[in-house]
Amino acid sequence: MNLTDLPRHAAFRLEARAWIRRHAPWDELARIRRMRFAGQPFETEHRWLEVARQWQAAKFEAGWACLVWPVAYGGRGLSATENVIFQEEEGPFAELFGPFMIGQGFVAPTLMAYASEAHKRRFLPPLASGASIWCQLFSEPGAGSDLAGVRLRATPCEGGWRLNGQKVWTSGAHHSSHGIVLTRSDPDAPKHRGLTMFFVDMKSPGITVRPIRQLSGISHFNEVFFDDVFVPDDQRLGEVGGGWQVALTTLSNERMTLGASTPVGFDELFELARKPGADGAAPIDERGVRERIAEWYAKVTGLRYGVYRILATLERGERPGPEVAVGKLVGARTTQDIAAFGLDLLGARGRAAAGDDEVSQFHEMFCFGAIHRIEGGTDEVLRNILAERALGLPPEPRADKGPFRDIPMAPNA
Amino acid sequence: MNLTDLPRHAAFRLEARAWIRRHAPWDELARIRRMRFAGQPFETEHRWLEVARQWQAAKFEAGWACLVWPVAYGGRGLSATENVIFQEEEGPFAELFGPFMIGQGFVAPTLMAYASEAHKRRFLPPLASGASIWCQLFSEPGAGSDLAGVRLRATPCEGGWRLNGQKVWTSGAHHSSHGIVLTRSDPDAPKHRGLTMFFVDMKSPGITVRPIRQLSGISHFNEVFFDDVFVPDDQRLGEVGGGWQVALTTLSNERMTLGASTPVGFDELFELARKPGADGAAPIDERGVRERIAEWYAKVTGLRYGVYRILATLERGERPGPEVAVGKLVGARTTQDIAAFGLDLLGARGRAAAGDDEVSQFHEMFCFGAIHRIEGGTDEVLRNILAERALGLPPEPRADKGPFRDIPMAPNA
Amino acid sequence: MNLGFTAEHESLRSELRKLLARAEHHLPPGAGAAEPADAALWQALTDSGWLGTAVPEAHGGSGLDGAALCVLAEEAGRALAAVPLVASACAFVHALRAVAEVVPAALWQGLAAGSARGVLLADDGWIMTPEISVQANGEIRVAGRAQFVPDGPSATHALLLAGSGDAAALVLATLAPANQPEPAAQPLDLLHPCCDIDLAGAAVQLLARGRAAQALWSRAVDAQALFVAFEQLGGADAALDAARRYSLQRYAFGRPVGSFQALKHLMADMLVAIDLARSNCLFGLAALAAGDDALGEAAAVARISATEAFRIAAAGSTQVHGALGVTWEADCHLFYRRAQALAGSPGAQWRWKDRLVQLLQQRAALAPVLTAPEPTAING
Amino acid sequence: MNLGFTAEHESLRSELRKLLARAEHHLPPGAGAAEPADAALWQALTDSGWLGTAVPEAHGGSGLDGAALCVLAEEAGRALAAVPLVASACAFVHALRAVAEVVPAALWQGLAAGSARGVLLADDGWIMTPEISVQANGEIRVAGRAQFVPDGPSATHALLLAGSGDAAALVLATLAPANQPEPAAQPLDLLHPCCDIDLAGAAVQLLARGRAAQALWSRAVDAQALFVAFEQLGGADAALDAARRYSLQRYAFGRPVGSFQALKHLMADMLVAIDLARSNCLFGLAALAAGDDALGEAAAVARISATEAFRIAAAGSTQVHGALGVTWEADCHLFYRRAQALAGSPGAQWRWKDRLVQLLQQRAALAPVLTAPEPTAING
Repeated sequence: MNLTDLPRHAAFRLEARAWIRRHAPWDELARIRRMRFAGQPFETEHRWLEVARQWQAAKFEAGWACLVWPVAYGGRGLSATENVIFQEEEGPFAELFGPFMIGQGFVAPTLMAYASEAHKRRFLPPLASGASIWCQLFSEPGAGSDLAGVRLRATPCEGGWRLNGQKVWTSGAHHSSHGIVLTRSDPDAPKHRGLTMFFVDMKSPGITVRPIRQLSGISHFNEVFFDDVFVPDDQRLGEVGGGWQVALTTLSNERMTLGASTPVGFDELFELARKPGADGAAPIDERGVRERIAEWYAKVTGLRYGVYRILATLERGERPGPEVAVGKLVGARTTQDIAAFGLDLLGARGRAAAGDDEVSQFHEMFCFGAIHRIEGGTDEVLRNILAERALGLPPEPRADKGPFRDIPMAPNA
Repeated sequence: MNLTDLPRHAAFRLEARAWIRRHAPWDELARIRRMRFAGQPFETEHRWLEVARQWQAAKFEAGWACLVWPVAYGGRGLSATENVIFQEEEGPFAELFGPFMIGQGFVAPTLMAYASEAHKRRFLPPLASGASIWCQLFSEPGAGSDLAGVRLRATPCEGGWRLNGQKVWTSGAHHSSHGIVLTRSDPDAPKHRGLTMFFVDMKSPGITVRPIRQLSGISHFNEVFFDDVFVPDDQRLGEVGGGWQVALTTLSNERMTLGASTPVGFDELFELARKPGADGAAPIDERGVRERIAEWYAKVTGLRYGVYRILATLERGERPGPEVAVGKLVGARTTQDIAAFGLDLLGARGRAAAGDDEVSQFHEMFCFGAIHRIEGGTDEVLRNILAERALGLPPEPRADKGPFRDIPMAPNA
Repeated sequence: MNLGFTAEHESLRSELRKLLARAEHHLPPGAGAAEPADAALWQALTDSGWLGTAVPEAHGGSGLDGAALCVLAEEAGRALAAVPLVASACAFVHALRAVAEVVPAALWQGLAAGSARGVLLADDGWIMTPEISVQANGEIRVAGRAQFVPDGPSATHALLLAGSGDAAALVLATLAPANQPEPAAQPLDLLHPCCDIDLAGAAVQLLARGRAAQALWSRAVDAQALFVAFEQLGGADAALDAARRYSLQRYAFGRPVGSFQALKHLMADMLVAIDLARSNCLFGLAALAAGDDALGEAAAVARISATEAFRIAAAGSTQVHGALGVTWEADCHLFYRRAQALAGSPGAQWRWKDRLVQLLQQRAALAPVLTAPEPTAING
Repeated sequence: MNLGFTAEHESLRSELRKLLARAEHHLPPGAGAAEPADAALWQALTDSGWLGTAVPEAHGGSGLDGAALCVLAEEAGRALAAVPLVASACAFVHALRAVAEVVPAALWQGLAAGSARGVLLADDGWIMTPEISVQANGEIRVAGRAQFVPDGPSATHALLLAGSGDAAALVLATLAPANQPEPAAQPLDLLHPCCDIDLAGAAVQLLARGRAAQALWSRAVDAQALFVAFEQLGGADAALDAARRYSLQRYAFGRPVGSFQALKHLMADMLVAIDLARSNCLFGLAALAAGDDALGEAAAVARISATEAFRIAAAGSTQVHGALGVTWEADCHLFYRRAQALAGSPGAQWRWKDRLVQLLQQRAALAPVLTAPEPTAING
């Protein structure tokens, strides 16, 4: 099944496979599998972080962490292809990437592009080893899909800036050492031109983190309040007023990572459908069920080979197009559909998870599908991106031109 | 299955059933059935019109035509409920309503609301008897979904108006004696306030009708060219500049009639699915096929009882809401889906219609579904209507305010 | 057209809606508890007489008809009521009404007073075929275990069909705590907790036998499906309404998000699905009221389209609410979970679809082919 | 990553695209005619050597690989070419390549010169099981009738598998006019006319026998499916492109209709379906090039997703074009009809889906369960 590997990649794959097979945390395999759809099978979140950190540290020590990063920052200077091959070979253990995804996947490329050399040498290696976790303080109560509408105020002061306001939906803020934060530094400038990006120490005085319970019952997200938080000016990323460009760097990495790395539940459904029921017949024996399974499998392969196409583009030294948004758009909806279908197949058994791992998995998948259609760009935002950037269709008429403070907002906001 | 008939309606139904059973054109039944999806099974269009006219005349003579119209104009002053009951009892013969639908269904209510008493007494009875056919000259090459964008110019002159411009997608123009025509009487007024409605004799000098071949290969639509056509001012319907209000009357009748009267192909599919194949098994024996059939049947009944709900509303003396748009929106898409599914079931046999009535029917249904999603309000227009009028959601930002002549149009238009 | 609720039913509805609007469904539900999760609401429903809606007047109820129960079910769905209103006050009471004369007065009174709560144990693949036996002393016993019964934890009584053909028996079982051994943790529908019900040792009463029992049971199951369809319809409507209100209030890009066509059309599609389901449900109501054979088909189409509508509306409403929609605090997930749970209960969707097509096939086999009248008829 | 076309193939593509852009597919097609409907195009393709793309160089062809044929198929689909390019120059020639040494030189030359045109008669439920018999004089005969064979009317040769197991035979039939008795009127795909092919009396040549014949045939059928998937992909892409261009040009409510979110998102969904299909098709190409066993699975997913993509794109493009889209003059209906016709040919969709799941089940039965390495492995 590695038809598409070039010879050098095939050799890399074998090497990675052998190393993973010897060093992966096999004792925790059952629990790790259960994490696929944001399940929390470990006794505590702390224990989960510990297992993830150990695996990340082991990879870092042996030179398998952050393969695409420059050697100077803790990586190996390889291409995205090797990175994907390593993830494929990791199999279920790739789930342990969870706590590091934002820091390594989205924040680090932003730091590499905009931070000072000193900061890069100081902060990137611990990010690569898993010693530190970073978060991304972007969304606000009034700025989600319309991210450029953030209001968290950055006011210049002696030696730096004072930050006041609120962020929300911040994944992992409660166990992050640092975060990058998008602020409004000039409310009189037009919306996209009054933004500035910083990175902050999450232990700075004035920062309060409050978890948000998600529909699945688990808290991955947080509200983060900024009360006169001081940030030195050397923690600014990019120009004053240039925050939107910096944010775009982060977002494009976010969409690609989310799309490429997310399971859709096909394997779980396939396994469920092959189990014989009380009457000895398995659901997969029905033609209707077979057809659905075949259709979803064709989506799974389409998504997988789509990632390969993006890698081929990168190998040619080109930038992948907006089509990278396809992965998450299709993946999230497919997860939701598969979960509902699986729950239908489970019948009465699906009505309560009650200690039944198989059922729990479909409950989690059902919740995860709904969340995934929203986080990191809603279905609607992704379709807009595809329509405007891939197809060149005109934008909607805009109601948010002119100075930011004059843009219409909710009457009660 | 007439659970919902009130006693007086049940009596009417029996009376209608007996009359139809005795007088319907049974000799033509096979051909009439084949007309369901705009098939043309008669030797000539003329012959089809003849059969339709004879049935309409018979109904008119016996007092079964245009049941809801006042007696003075050729009707019987009954309610919409009786009208629907009669149509239900007509069964396949209701297909013969085709050539009269626009005249009786959309134009006549407009004439009743806006024409002079003399005109009503002169034009409505022949419309009811099928002696005359009317068309609706609304759409233009640059004004379809955006109907208020019509440009056909009406210029005042001695005793009336001169009409210049072009209409398109005019159903039945080639066999119509008259039509109502929406014109631009003032290009300096805002878009919706510069329109005026008239009715015209289709034999007026300067009118040219040219048929448009549809994707099914048949021509129901026409282009109609107006070259300095004179219309007396007493053929104006409504105020000068008040044409948009008049058009709305026509359109709301159009949507209700189209939604309520259109088959979706369920019966044809059900029959096909029950036929055993070469191996003795019928498609309907497969659970997947059964599920699709059940889902479509639930749509068919939902549409049917939806019409009953509209009738119940009318009986209470209330106006039905924008939900009447549901019928056509769902019906058209369902027809298209059923047709594709039927063609899939037909397999190789479906690849050519070649004298096979069953196959032809699915080919016609497949074409009709695509056409029906466009005509009389596209899916998108209907969803907008539901969103704005039924749910009260805000309109799109408008780019067509101000004087009509200043509204942006296609660079090459 | 005899389709739709009467003005009397609509005024019942608005009264009930006011009461339910105060429901405290946000409270963490007591999964597996022997009392309805929202105990205060259950008390309020008792006090205002809603639990006795269809209980005969002679026994302290209001003796109202099936249409009133449909109103109850729809409003319970709309309010996400965490009480067994549809299972007990609608489906169970309605089923007992058909054998009213043999139902003990104490049970009627208990149902009206909220102290008794019933469930129907329909065989939808999750009940071991119940066995019935008569002891030497003439006492009747049933055995069998129904799994994951929604609203089972708070049930005091169960109705079921045991045996088949001439040996079929419609049986009323009085449940003791031992019959509900294990509450099921982490229910999908957080407000309809479920548990297994083991019938062994339950005191039982025989209500009807043979073909009559089967016919009664079949109507009871169809009526239950219709009530649940109304519950789904109410839920779908509430989910759409919440989406609509949120989309008017929430601004992005300088305008309410409800002015973007993508969300407008998403909500229009929700409306369309609800409209179709409502039409089918109202026809089901007409069939229920008429005591007509059409109830089988009507209940099936109502269930199928209401399931579809609730799924579309609940998932769509979550989507319109954006990040807020996927939080525990918002109601969206309660609708989203319940839409999935109700899709499979009572009866898997594929079973309803299969049964509907069976009914259509039977009817088609009987229907005369449409032909010209015989000459005699023409003269007649 | 070895996925995608090379620069050489892309330059082939742009050359071919220029030629095909002049195709006259608007002409009423000669359904059932013995010549390709667009005779001028067929001639042009012959003259520029495209028909010989995969014909061995020794016989006047270019001897190119499967990837070049995928380019041909995709561009034929994009251009709505009314010629049997995919059936003959791609699928038929590719199948013959596997048994090149026994193919008569005259046939190779005829194929390159456009005078010979072949079809694969795959058993997808529309061919009576073909029978093979050896006459007393050693002559081989086949019997059987394939129904509604796309591009059958202009075919001069047919390839088929007769018999099964050890008795299976891969057979090349030379068709005479008597073998194509009845052209089928009113084809769904106006540009791929079809007809029955009755094999009785056709001169036949045996190309391979037994298991080898079956293996050759299976690969030929999978390759054909992949070529058709590329044809569908090209069609889908062209339909989306037409919609995109029209939506930029057409104004309503004072702005291009392509600026309305409903149409933007409709087109985005078309793009998404096409993107998934393209990824699967490109993987299929890799499997074809590698001569790998993965071709079976790869061809199935390519067919399934390309069918879906073409259906969505063709219906969506018609919708975006509004009233213009449902006229005979616009190309929309040619795409719309072809999308439906190609969905069922070669092979009904459910058969491809069934086969794919079979392959997945076989693989799952063989796959080792993932476990920790044995202690020896850890020391190794």
